[in-house]
Amino acid sequence: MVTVKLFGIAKEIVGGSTLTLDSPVANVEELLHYLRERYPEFAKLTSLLIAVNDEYARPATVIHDTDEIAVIPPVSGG
Amino acid sequence: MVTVKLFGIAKEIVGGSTLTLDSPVANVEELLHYLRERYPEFAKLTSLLIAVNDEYARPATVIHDTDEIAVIPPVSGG
Amino acid sequence: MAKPLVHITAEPIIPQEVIDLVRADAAGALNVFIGTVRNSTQNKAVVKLVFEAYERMAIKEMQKIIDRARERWPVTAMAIHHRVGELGIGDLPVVIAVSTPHRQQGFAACQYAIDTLKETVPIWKKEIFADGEQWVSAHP
Amino acid sequence: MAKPLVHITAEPIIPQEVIDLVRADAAGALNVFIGTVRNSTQNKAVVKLVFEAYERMAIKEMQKIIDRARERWPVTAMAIHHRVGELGIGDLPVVIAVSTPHRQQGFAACQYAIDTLKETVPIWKKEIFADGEQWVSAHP
Repeated sequence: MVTVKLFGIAKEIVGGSTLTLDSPVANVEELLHYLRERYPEFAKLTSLLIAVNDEYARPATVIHDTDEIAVIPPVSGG
Repeated sequence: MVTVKLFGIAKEIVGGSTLTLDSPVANVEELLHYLRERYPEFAKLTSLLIAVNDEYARPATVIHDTDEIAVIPPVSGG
Repeated sequence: MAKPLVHITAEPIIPQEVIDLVRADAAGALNVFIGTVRNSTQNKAVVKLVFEAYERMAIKEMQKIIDRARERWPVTAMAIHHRVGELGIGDLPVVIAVSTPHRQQGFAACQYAIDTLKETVPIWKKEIFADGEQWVSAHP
Repeated sequence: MAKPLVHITAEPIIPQEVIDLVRADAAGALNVFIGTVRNSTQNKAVVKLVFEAYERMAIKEMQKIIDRARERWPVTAMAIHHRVGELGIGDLPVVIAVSTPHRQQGFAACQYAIDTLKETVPIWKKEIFADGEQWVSAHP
């Protein structure tokens, strides 16, 4: 199963700094769908992106169990 | 007689840091004329301005013996 | 020991140290942007800020900013330091320093760096008020 | 003792000191421009620079830059320090620091300040080469 890292408001929405999915996701689009379905608060954010192995990923990017996956809510550094 | 302060290349053109004029000048325009006539090198500069009492002066600005007069060749600070 | 050009730290950032990292004999200009924690936002008093980073990815994205700035301007050197953790009023979340042969290039590269950092680098800021808190930019 | 906001000095300028003069709780951005002595100009190796100022007038013109910047942007504080005398490669002729509520204002005010300084402030720079010297901008 895939485990995703959570940051910022994503951590608060889920209630933890990592989340292990309870059903498989094939790609980034499915992961976003999974997150928005289980945690409706994600749908209210200005944006929601997924990083795969430290790089911003497209919806079609395939997710493997060994990838490092992170949920990237709207950034606000600086 | 009026004494003018000289800076930068103006100091080198005249050969001193102040110059006491040997004939009266009524205004800035006359002073510039005086300088360009006695020291033709002034005519070759990119610009030549006169400050009267620490302020850039126009050609018509009247010069009094008590004024502090300075010759301002092209500035290049920074 | 000199700090790296790209750095995320929980310690206070000292602008002079970041400046010294990019000084170079071939440069005629050195531009610096320093973010500072304001005492208010949208007319609301700020108590403190909390910054959180996805550090490994943030470092990569900060390095990309330097690489892209180099493609666009003749950057002699650029450093980007970002702080994480709790910051009080007047503290410095970010310091960017860039040296270039001429100043126009430096202004452009420095502005590009901070504008892009705020768009792409995975760092998050939470504003703490007397009566609540919010993750900046999270909601429309 | 803190130095004045507008300052001409024969001593080395320390950027951190100028930065600290403009830090303010109401500011969210701090922009700094540092002029540095390049090792070459127009492909000619520079040995050193000599700066000379009409100090009293230069101070007045530098203060005017701050006053005019304040009319155009919401400047929280601005400091302009300029060095005079002999400077070697890597030395800092000028440091300008400005704090503003937001960063765009700071970039604009800082650029305005250095651009205007180079046009209006009575300070002169002579470049010393191995085989000669010249007053910068003196001749077309």
